[in-house]
Amino acid sequence: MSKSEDTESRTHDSSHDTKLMHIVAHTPRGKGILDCIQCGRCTSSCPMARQTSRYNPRRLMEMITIGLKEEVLSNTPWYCLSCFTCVDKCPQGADVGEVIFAIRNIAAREGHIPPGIKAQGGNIIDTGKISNPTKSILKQRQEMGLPEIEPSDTEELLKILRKTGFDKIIGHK
Amino acid sequence: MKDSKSVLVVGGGIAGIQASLDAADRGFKVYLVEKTPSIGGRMAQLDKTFPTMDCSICILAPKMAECYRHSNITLLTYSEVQDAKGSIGNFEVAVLKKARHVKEDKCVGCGICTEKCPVKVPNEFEMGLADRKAIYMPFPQAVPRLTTIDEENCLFFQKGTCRVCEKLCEAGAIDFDEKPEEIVLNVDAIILATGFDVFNPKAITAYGYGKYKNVITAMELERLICASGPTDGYILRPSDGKEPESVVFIQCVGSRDQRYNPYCSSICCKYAIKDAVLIREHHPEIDTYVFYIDLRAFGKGFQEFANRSKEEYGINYIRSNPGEIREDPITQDLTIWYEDTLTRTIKPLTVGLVVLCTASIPRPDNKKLSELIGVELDDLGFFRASHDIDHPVDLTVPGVYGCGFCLGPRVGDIPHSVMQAGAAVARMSEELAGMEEA
Amino acid sequence: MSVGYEPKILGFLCNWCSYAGADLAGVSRFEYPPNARVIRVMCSGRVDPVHILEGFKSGADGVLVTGCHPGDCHYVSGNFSTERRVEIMKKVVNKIGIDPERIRLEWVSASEGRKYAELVKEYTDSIRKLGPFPLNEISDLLDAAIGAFGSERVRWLMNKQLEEIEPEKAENVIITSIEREIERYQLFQILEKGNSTVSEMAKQTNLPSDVIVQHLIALMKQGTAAITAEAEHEYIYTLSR
Amino acid sequence: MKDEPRVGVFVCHCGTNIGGVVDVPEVVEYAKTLPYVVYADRNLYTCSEEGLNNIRDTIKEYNLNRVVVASCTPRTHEPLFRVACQEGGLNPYLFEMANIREHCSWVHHDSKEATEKAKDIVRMAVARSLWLEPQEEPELEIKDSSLVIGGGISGLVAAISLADQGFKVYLVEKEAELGGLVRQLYKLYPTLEDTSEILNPHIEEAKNHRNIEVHTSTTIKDIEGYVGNFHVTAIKNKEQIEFDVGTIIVATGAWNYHPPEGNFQYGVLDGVMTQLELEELLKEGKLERPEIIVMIQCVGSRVGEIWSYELVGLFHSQATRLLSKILGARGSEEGWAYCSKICCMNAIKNAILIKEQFPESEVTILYQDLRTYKEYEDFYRRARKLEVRFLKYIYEIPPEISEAPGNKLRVSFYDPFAGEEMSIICDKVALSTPLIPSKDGILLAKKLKIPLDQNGFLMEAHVKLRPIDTQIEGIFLAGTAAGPKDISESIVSAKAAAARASILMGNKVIKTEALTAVVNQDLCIGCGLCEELCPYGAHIVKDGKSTVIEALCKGCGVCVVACPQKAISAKHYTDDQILAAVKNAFTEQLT
Repeated sequence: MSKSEDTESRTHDSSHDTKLMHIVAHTPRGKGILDCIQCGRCTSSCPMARQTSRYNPRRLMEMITIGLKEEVLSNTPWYCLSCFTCVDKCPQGADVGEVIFAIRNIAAREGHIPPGIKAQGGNIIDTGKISNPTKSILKQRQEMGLPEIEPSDTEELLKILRKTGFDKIIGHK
Repeated sequence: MKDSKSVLVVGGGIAGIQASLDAADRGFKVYLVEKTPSIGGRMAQLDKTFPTMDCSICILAPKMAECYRHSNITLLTYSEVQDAKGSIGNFEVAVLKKARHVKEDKCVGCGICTEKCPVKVPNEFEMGLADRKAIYMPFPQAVPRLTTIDEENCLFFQKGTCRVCEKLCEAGAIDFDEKPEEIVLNVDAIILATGFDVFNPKAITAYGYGKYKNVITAMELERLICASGPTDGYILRPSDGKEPESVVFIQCVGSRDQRYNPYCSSICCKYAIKDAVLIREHHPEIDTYVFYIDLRAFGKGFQEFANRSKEEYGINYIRSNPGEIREDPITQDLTIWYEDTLTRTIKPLTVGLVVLCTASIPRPDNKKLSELIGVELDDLGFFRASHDIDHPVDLTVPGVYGCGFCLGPRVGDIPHSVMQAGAAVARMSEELAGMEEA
Repeated sequence: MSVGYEPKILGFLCNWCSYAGADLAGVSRFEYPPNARVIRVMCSGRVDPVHILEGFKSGADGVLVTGCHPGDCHYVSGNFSTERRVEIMKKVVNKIGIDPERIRLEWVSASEGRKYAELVKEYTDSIRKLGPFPLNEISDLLDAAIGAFGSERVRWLMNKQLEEIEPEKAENVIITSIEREIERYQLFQILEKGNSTVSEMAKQTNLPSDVIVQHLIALMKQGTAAITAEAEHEYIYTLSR
Repeated sequence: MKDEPRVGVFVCHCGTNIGGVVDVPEVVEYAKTLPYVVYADRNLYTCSEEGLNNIRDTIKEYNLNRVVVASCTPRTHEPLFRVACQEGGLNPYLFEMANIREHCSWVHHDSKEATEKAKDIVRMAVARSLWLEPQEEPELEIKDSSLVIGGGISGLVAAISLADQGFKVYLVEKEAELGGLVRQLYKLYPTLEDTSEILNPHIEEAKNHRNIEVHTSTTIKDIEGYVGNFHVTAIKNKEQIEFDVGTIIVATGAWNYHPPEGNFQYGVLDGVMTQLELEELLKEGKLERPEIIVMIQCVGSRVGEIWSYELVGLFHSQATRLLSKILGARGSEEGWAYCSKICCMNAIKNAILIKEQFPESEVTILYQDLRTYKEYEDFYRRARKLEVRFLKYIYEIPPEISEAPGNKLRVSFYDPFAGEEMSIICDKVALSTPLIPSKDGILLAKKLKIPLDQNGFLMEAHVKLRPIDTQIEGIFLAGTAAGPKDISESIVSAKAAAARASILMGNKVIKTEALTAVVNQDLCIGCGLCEELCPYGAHIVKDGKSTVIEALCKGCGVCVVACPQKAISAKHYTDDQILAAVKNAFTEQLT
């Protein structure tokens, strides 16, 4: 294999942050990063990785290790479905899914939340649901004679979200 | 040294054989205890040994015969250690000689009894890929060369009928009344060489061992490619007896795995390379793939062998630990989902036969022996050396030594087992000579 | 091919691998044709080309030499010596009218009982196709070859490592030299029976007279032959005693 | 034939194994017709007590001087029948076996054909037996002293083991100090003990052992003789010393490879050093603050050279090339094909030491394959927990080192796992270089006729089952002279070498091979072909004649076939004996 065959390759010099691995390792859910030996079992069994080449949990672990902070904190970690197949399969107990939560947390704190995810967060605050039925679905329900959807009781949830600063993290007004 | 010194060697694989021969040549009276009917151990089951491709049984059989003939060695096969007490210079060990129901001094090893015995049982030596009878010789080169009746399967012992072997044996060697016998040995030292077991990959359900017929272990493959094995050395799939178009080896099945065995078994990469080369030598039309994490071709000649396997034999090496294997219910071909970690591509590969390179694990017997003799086991279940670097073959009780795989994977190859055997004999000779002086 | 002809095979088996392989064929009860008679030697490297040729003289139609696989030799490198000798021999015997297939070298390990059985079967069939060894037709030549392969020069050539010469060239030199030695032995045998002339010798051996003269000059230089008389424009050669 | 042969033939039924197929009585009758056969009979089991007694008694009764047993394979039963012959007062080498079971009754089903073949086999055996001669297994005395060459950890351990067992040991070391390469190490993996804690007690013990004579600053000048009786000449501080020993242990160790100048900027940029040089800094406490350190594995090893195992054999013609490679290692571009096996653990060890001392340090290990075999996998894990960074590079794209601003170094490489090129700005780069053969090892091998492997390490008699023995009897290998090993493995091999040597010396005498080659001195012209061909160095040409050192000869017979003068014969496998069988293979030519 040579560099030229590899379409994804880019040159990094000072753009990597070698501290990233240590930072992630010291977060509550991120210590698995130190266990990874890049065997590829997680990606081999990841249902999402089979769907899109944009998401590769093993590569994400490597990117953390070499400190490609920008890419690590970009959209990539948000592809994870949190099915935890990777955690079940990892022979080293590197808890890949957990590490992904760790970097999502870091990303969120640094303001790297993709707009779609923010919108979902807003929905939870507003309605208690990640996503709300669209107008066409509501119309279909009506036609089928189904009852109207009752709004959820979000009072308790809102207390928690405010207390933890969730609304601020996602920039909810 | 006085010529009255004696040693008990537990385990008749290559390490135990070498320890016995070295000790016997050194003037010790040796009792070699082996729990199966024949000495030979794992090495007898191998087809070739890496990286020189020596035929395994060819180089082992002369040593086995030497053990049998050596005037200083008493072979106690089909025997197990029952009890042990005492200390260096004066161990008292009780050995149970199981009843094999065939008289050692009468049986000529002709094998007529095995032909006519009506009971078929999976053959352990052939890893269950062939059958043996209830009266059997474990393998053609077995030492001692005599048959054994396996009580658990013999019709006479189970149902009180048959006795065909007794009628046919012209040498009059069959003895249904034989009883187990306990022998008490007085020895100056003990050498443990219990070897290793093979991890059962059923635990890793995603690979489908036990469920898919064409997923086999490397030990099973070893019998498949052996010219004197159940398929006469032809690579035939268990599902349909046909030659597969491609064979995949998967490394680190149950080893380098925190849930099963955290250590590296040390031998799997090397034997996979060897087996892949053997397959390509016999069947150049079969594609071979080796899935690995780190290709551990360390040790004399191995890296060179790995290079050659790639360039001369065209073995495909893929750096990946595959996620799962699925069987096509019609063709019984197997599809492996994997990520090539060097090109970062995720794809399926469909092949005819998958070989799981399973971890080598401690034998359960170690626990019993450790309790009887008082030697410690390490966290993994292998015998603990009294010092990892300085006293690698001394166990934690003076006068007890270890060699071979029962000390853990160590360097995990035959030459190192042979060296450890010699080292154990040297340590024993040093310490006993020291006692004599004192 | 004569009706009901059964080929006779002579086998040389090394003690450590091939004889053990044949034993395993027995232990495994692999049936094979009863045409081979085998001789156990410690190493295939002990098999002398003369033994092989004497085998033909004693009635063998084919000679099978088996040893350990390369790298497995109990004596480190004995099988490499055998390989070289047999390779050269096959080329030489081909030139004197013996089908090289009548000499076969194979590697059989102690675990290859099946291979041994198959080999004997296959080789017996292969020799059966070739038919009986033409002992009567070439018995003089065979004797000359036995003499030549026992000679100082040939034994030296067959075994000395000629490092300075390229392997292929070296082999050509060796084979040609052995051929010459056989020719010389042919003449020697004729003279052993009695005095002779160049033309008589040419008639008996089918060799060109100039070649015969060259050999005679060489034999005279050695002191092996001498001119003792002259008859009808020709010299009469005699063996010096 | 020197004496008038009186042959007894015993044909075995082996129950029905032979008797069921071969017509045994017919074979017996046939045997009776053969010349010189004065007795022929059959047994149900010749190998039974009864059968063996029968042989013993018949020898006496019929005054037999040859015995032929027609039964099974000589590979398993010859020793047994030989003992029976001996008990009957016959030299065991006047016994011959005809294998009519494995080679006949078990592989042929047609009774008639099998019987004919059995007759032929018996005839061949009888024919051969007529030419047999009695043989003796000569005994050779073994001096109970040993020479250990090399005073590193392996030499020390081997010497102490032998000395503890009561043998006299001469320990020869060319340097002024004992300890060898290990002395340069700081700590040992995986226990991270100080090297001195392991090494110094061995040095002290060797120096003070009453059975060990330590000779430092001493080099071997010459070794003559053979197993049991080697005469050693050595030079100690310009003075010649001499002694006799029964066995030799070669523990000449290995060298650490130094990359040629400029390779990975070694010797060009400050801060680029070998792993061993980094360890020396650690040992001397010269690493004073947290630093960024990059370690590069496989520098000078695993170089893509391919070689074939079929070439394994006699490599003396290559010794010169290997020597120039080693001596030129400090200035040549060549590296080594093999994996040096210890470098991964060694790098991890140093990484752990650095991280434990300065947790703020950044340590990155660039590897091709991480070979932390056996329980060392745990050691690898331990380093990862200490936040040592492990990154892979691929062979085709080796890391590049350049200067970076502020007296720093830049290591640029391609990370295939991420598919990214990247670079690390660091303070130091440590190059993990392999153990390579030592010059002393190669020169000694030439002197002792021990073959070298393709890389220049000393070759074992058999790489699998005789990893300590050499092809030369009485000479054994310990430690890294035979190839890279870590300390624990070296200790195992040194103990094993001591065991093998102690067997010879403990027995005081060895029986040597009876079936050796013999040179007829009248015919030999001293051409030296036998000396050239013999894999065991058993032929020595002196004063224009070759002689066989029986202690070394294994009786393969390769020299017999080669000898241009036909001056060599092989005991028990003479031309007469083989040709007798050849001539009787198909027709009777017994006289």
